[in-house]
Amino acid sequence: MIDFSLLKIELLLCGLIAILFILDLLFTNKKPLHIVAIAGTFITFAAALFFRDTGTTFVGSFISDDLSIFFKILFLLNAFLVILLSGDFLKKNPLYTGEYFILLLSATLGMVLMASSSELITFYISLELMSISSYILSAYQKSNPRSGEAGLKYLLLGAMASGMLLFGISLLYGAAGTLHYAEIAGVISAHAASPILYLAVVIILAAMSFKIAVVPFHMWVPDVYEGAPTPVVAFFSVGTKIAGFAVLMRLFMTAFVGLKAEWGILMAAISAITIIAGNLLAIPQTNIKRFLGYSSIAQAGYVLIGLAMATVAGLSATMFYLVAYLFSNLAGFAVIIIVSGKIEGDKIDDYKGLWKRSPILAVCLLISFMSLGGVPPLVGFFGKLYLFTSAVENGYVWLVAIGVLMSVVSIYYYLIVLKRVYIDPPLDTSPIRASIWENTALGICVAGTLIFGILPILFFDSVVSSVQTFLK
Amino acid sequence: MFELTATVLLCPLAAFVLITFFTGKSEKISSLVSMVAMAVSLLSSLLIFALILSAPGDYELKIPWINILKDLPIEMGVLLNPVSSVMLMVVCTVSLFVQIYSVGYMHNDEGYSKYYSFISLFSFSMLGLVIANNLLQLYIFWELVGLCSYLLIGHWYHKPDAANAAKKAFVVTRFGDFGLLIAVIFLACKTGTFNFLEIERVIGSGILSPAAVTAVALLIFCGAAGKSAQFPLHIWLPDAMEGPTPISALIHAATMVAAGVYLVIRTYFIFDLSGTALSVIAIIGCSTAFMAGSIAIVQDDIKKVLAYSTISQLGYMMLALGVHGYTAGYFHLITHATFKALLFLGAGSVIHSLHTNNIWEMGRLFKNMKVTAVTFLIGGLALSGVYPTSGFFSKDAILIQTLESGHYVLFAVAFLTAGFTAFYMARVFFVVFLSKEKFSGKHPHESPAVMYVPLILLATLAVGLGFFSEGFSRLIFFGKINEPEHAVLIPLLSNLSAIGAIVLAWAIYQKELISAAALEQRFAFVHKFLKNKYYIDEMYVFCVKNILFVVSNAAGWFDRHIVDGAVNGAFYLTSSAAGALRKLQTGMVQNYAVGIFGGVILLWFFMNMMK
Amino acid sequence: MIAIQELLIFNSVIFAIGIYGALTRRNTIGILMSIELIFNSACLNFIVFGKYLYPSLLSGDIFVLFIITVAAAEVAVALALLLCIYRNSKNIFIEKISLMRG
Amino acid sequence: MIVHFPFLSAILSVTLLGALIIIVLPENKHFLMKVTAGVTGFISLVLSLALFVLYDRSLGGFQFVEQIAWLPRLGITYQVGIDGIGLAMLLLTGIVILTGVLISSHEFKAGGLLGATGRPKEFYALLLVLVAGVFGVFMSLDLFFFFLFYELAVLPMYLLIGIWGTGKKEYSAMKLTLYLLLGSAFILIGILALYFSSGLRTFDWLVLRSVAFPAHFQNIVFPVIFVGFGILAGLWPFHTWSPDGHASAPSAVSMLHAGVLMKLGAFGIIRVALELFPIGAKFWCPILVFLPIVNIVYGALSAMSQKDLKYVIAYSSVSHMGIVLLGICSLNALGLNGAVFQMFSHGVMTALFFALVGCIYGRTHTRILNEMGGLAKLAPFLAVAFTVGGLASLGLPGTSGFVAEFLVFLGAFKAYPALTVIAATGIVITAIYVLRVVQKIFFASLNPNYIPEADACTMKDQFTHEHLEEVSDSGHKGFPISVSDAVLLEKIPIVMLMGILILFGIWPSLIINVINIGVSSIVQTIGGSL
Repeated sequence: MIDFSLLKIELLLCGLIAILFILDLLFTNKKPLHIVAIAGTFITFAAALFFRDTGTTFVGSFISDDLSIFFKILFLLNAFLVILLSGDFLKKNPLYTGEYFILLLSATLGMVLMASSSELITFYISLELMSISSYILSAYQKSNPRSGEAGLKYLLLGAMASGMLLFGISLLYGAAGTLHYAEIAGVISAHAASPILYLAVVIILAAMSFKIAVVPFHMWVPDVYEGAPTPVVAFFSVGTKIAGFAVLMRLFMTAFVGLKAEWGILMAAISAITIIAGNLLAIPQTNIKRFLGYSSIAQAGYVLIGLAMATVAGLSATMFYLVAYLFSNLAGFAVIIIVSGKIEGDKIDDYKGLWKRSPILAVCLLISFMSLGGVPPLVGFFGKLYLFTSAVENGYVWLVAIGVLMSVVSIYYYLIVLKRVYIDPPLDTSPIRASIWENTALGICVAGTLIFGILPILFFDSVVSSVQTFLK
Repeated sequence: MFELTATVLLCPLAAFVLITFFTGKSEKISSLVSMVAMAVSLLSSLLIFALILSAPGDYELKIPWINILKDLPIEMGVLLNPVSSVMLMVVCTVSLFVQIYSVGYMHNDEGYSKYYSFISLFSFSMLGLVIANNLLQLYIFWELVGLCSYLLIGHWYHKPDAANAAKKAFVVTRFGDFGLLIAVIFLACKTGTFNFLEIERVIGSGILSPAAVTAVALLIFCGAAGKSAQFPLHIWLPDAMEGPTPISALIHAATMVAAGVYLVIRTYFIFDLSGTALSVIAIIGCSTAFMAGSIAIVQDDIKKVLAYSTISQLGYMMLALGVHGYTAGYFHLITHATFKALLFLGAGSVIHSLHTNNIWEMGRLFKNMKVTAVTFLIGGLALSGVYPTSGFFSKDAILIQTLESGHYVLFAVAFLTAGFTAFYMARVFFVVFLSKEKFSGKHPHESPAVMYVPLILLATLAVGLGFFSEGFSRLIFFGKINEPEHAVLIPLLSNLSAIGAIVLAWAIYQKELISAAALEQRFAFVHKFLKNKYYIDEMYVFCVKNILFVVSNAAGWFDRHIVDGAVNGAFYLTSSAAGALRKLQTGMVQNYAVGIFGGVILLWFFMNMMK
Repeated sequence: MIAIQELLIFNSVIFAIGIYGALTRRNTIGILMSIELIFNSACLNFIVFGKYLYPSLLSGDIFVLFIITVAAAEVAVALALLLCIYRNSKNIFIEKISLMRG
Repeated sequence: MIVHFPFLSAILSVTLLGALIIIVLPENKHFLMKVTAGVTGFISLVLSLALFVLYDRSLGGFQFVEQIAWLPRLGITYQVGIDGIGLAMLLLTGIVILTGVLISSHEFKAGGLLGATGRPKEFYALLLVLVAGVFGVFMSLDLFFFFLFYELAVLPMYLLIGIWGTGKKEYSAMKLTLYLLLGSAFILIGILALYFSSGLRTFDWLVLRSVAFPAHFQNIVFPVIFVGFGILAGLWPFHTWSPDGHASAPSAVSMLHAGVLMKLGAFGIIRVALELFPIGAKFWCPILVFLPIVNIVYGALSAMSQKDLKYVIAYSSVSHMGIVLLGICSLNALGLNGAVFQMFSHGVMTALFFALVGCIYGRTHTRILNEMGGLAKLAPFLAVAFTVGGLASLGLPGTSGFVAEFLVFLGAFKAYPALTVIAATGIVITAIYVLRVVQKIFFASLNPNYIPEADACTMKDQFTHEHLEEVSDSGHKGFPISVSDAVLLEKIPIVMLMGILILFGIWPSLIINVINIGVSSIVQTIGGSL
């Protein structure tokens, strides 16, 4: 039987997409679309907060549990915030407004499904739903060669990764004879693992590493971030990454849980390299979006630490950090979206004297960057703290040492940007103002960064308990 | 008795506070406050002395200061005994006379009130030093008198020479203080107390090895040498003459510079245990006396002559202490305080009227300044050790003691130095007061009464004190009373030599029977050597320039370029690593794909490796 | 009947050729074709496994259907993008499409 | 008697509230901002004084403890309390913030040092946030909050130096921030190790203190924490952030930084490293003691070779912090008392110095020593104050510097006699450079670049604000500058600081009695002297 009650959020999203589609066809005035999108996403978001049915359906290929609900809330929040922030961009690129929302929401739908899939076909389809939508979104500004290039690069590399993923899944299928996570786990625990299984695991890990953008699978990130429209970048810098982690968490903690020792060390190695390379590469950047791309690579490296531990503490730390990342990163992007909407530039030098032009934006950027850099009492610090504690607990002191040292480096490059913002004189003193929607989004992000930083207790316990039930 | 001590101590302090914070605007009131305070102190100290005299002994008062450890109490306190009570009197007397004198000397000076406040502070510090019952307190006041010396030498701070001299005085004495500080800490750690009497008791029980005792004694002497301007730390004292002349009389002749000697006297129980330390003191004292005495012969600046003479006499005191002449050394300290203060004040009187320090720009002042000349003469005779002045008694006691202790070489040198002393004093006297006029356009006049009355009083003391020598030796002694031997030969010889030297000086400088220039020509090398003060200053300059500054510049350079270079290097390394990594990001999709597929292969190998 | 190993080796060779092509073709369309080879090697794997090891299971075959569909969609998007780029820069050589780097 | 009023939280909230009020004040109400900052500083000082008075000396230990569960799952509690050592530091912080605010409020006037940059609102807000962090560290009894406040104290420094600094301020600010964050990275690792190996999953300092960690663990973690905090305390060779940082920072920031922030490092070593790892301390201190020795002597030598006034003071801070660290390494009651007292004394002294440097720089527009000279004539008050500070710095009896240095040397001599003798040479070198500086600035003949204020009227028309700016970057350009003595707003804080130096020099027991309560419990933990 198909239990539709578990699919409320997905159905709502589909409905929203359909409504937008119809409205787009019916009306030439695209303005209401934005409102509808905002309202619809918010309703879905609220629904995700409200409906907490758990269970499985579609013959076990769709699962709704605390974990998936948690991630869904994040995806919807992400979509909601990005849609709030898209107004200015759409005003300037009004040609395909309907399509923009539809693609954005279908990518969100892909993410939502990814978090719930417990079977490889479902997972693959939802992954592609998210990916293909993202490709198109990246190339949204058709006339801008950079946007097109970003889309093409994303697509080609994404397709290669997908192909690889498929090859890995096929090997897994050969080795295990099933596509359900739980059954794979059963097979692995029953038999000694064959090399082919190991190969499958490695390939799948690599393919997912592409999605979460960790070294050396990260190289698409800076180019795509630079070329793609800023709201879109904000969207998938958070969404895609969280979706990737959601899948990694479910897949590796259920299907491959028997091989924990092997992939744990692999992930630890990847995270170490990522933290080092990502942080170093961010230093010489001159483009703010590219800069944030590298910074997000480094952040992914940190998140991977928790996953590599494969313990309750590690997974809860990962989830907590993802929340932290969502708020902090989106806060940063919100500022960039607002600023780049006014000054038509992505150079870091364009941010000179932002303090004088808009103190609020400057403070928000400061909070965002300091949180990303792991400075107390902001939420990023707690995220890092939990990650590091879980790593120390498992004996990965070297990893923590690297993480801590490189977070000093990360402060360095964040300060390079903040130096422009606060210390350098402005090139142009005209004040920068944001629309109400943009301010709302920014406010939510900054509030999240601050409140969850000061009172992490607000949701930390629920994270831990959801991980505990998940691991049972 | 301790109430009196409090009066002695607190009056000058109160004066300092009053002048600094309240009466600074009014010069008259300031000087009055200061002098009244000093007079009260003097009276109290006389009373204390009378009380001590009636019942000699150690009277101690302890006040806890810092409580950290039970077994190492840190206290302030008072120790009254004959030694300290005599010193109290000396300090109060000289200080009061100098203050009275300064009313005239510093008249119309810009920093008049400041001068009096510092002099009060100095008196307070010096008195605190004298009555200290423990080493720490002594060290504290020791540093404070150093500070006052610094401030008063630098009274005319706008003169670069004065500012330099002040700095030099402080820094050079600090070198000595360093030794004293180590000694204090060492003793405190080993004996568990700072208190003199207790240290004496503990050390007496033989807790320290002989080597440790010698080390401590030498470290203490190090401090004493700095303050009392013993070779090789004497270089600051001649420069200190940049300060006002009354200050030279008070601090750099009578009291502070004698503090080193006083310190050795206070801690004599340590020195007594170490023959090595005593020999070192004797040798250094003697060589200082000789060296300074010989330099004084060729000085042209009247205050410089007196300064070297002071160094020389302090050397005598140290020599006395080094040859177990405890009483003799201390007595010389006291007599020296009077006649040297007298000489300085006399010199000040001359300088005040002529506005020059150079003796070759003076001459025949006897005619204009009778009182000054006569008192100066008395002081000079006392310094030369001519009977019946006080200098005669104290200096001959030292000579006798040296001979008796069997240090014949030291005796010979000290004897020769006594001759030098007489010669240079006579030289100064003849050139300044008797020889023909060498100034023009100036009208020297006798100083006002506030200046010459102290001269007369001091001159009386300089003559009269000698007759107390026997009583003194019965009051102050170490171990057993050192009955002065009534040797006749040595006093006779020394007096004869002194008179001989005076006659020689008379012949050269008054009658010009022997040409000074010819002598200089004849002994050009010696003259140059003396004129350049044995090249010791040059040696210091060389050391400071080539060692200290080089080292400090090296440290500065090392810090900027090596330590900081490493920091900047790490930064550079990080940025260049980032730059190198950045090159991998070529912008070509296929290179990125190589990353992806290569990554898979790497992961696979890594996984197999870890398995 | 052909042994499963031979078939798997064949598939792997196709996979390898696909990767090689994707890494070396200058023409973007060539790269897309190579990627298609990668996809198809995976499809073949599913079919081979289904046929030889799990004849009773259908999930492998179903997966193949989905892969074909998705691949088609992906290629459609890719070609559209390429067209767009061609319009902008009259070029479909991949090494020329590298405005952004570093 | 324990008064049931949350004094400690009150201090924290007052400073944060002050910052908040300043933020919401309208942009142009400069005077109100200054007043708010001043009042905040004053209240916090009064509260610290109240604590100082109310602290029950007979009871000892931690008093005024407040506790609120924060994140029980992770064992994080908001827990503050104060012992003798913390009390001294609290008092110091109160003094320095008040004086710092007063000094900078004068500098914000038009044409003043900070006047050119302006933005008093942000300045004071950041300053107060920083101070809240400092207060927090001194009173935290939970390592997590300890660390949190520590970071809060360190980070505003970047902006404070970067925006209101002078010279190569961006380089200095960045270097300082990165260095200190590197230090806090070490500390974080140490704290995490502590958290896990205790097996209690708690950050509660009081609980952790009662845990006896295995010796080998202590031996591994102790140096990590020591170096981590040592970086902030200016431990050689991790000190180079300090000269650059201090030289670039505006006076009030230098005052706070050298006066209080560097003490956080030493305080952290005592609180975390020493008290939690007594065995590690016993093992490492005889080895690590070489670094403070280098600090003292090398810092003093470097100070001697400097040409820039602020660098001299900054290197002297390095040297003096060496004395603090030496006292800590001696691990006995005398040394530790001396170390804490030196922290207090050096804090006041260096605050005085930097305040004065600010005053002097504001008048001469140069910090190069050779370009000054003879200023005592024009600014006698500054000369006296600087001399008093210098004398405290060279450890002259009668100033608190002497008591502190003496106690440290006394304690250190018990533990390491030979090394202490080497360290004590520092006092001679200090005398040399301090007097050299005093002489170069104030004594000797007046530099022709400066004229009394009365003579300046005639030159006013040629001497405009542009000249001032031009001059301030690269010394003089031949314009005679009129120099006046300190004004009232400068005099008050300077007199306060001088008075404290002398008061505690004469009556050290006043505060040592309190410090000793804290120290004796540490000495008990360590188990006697070496």
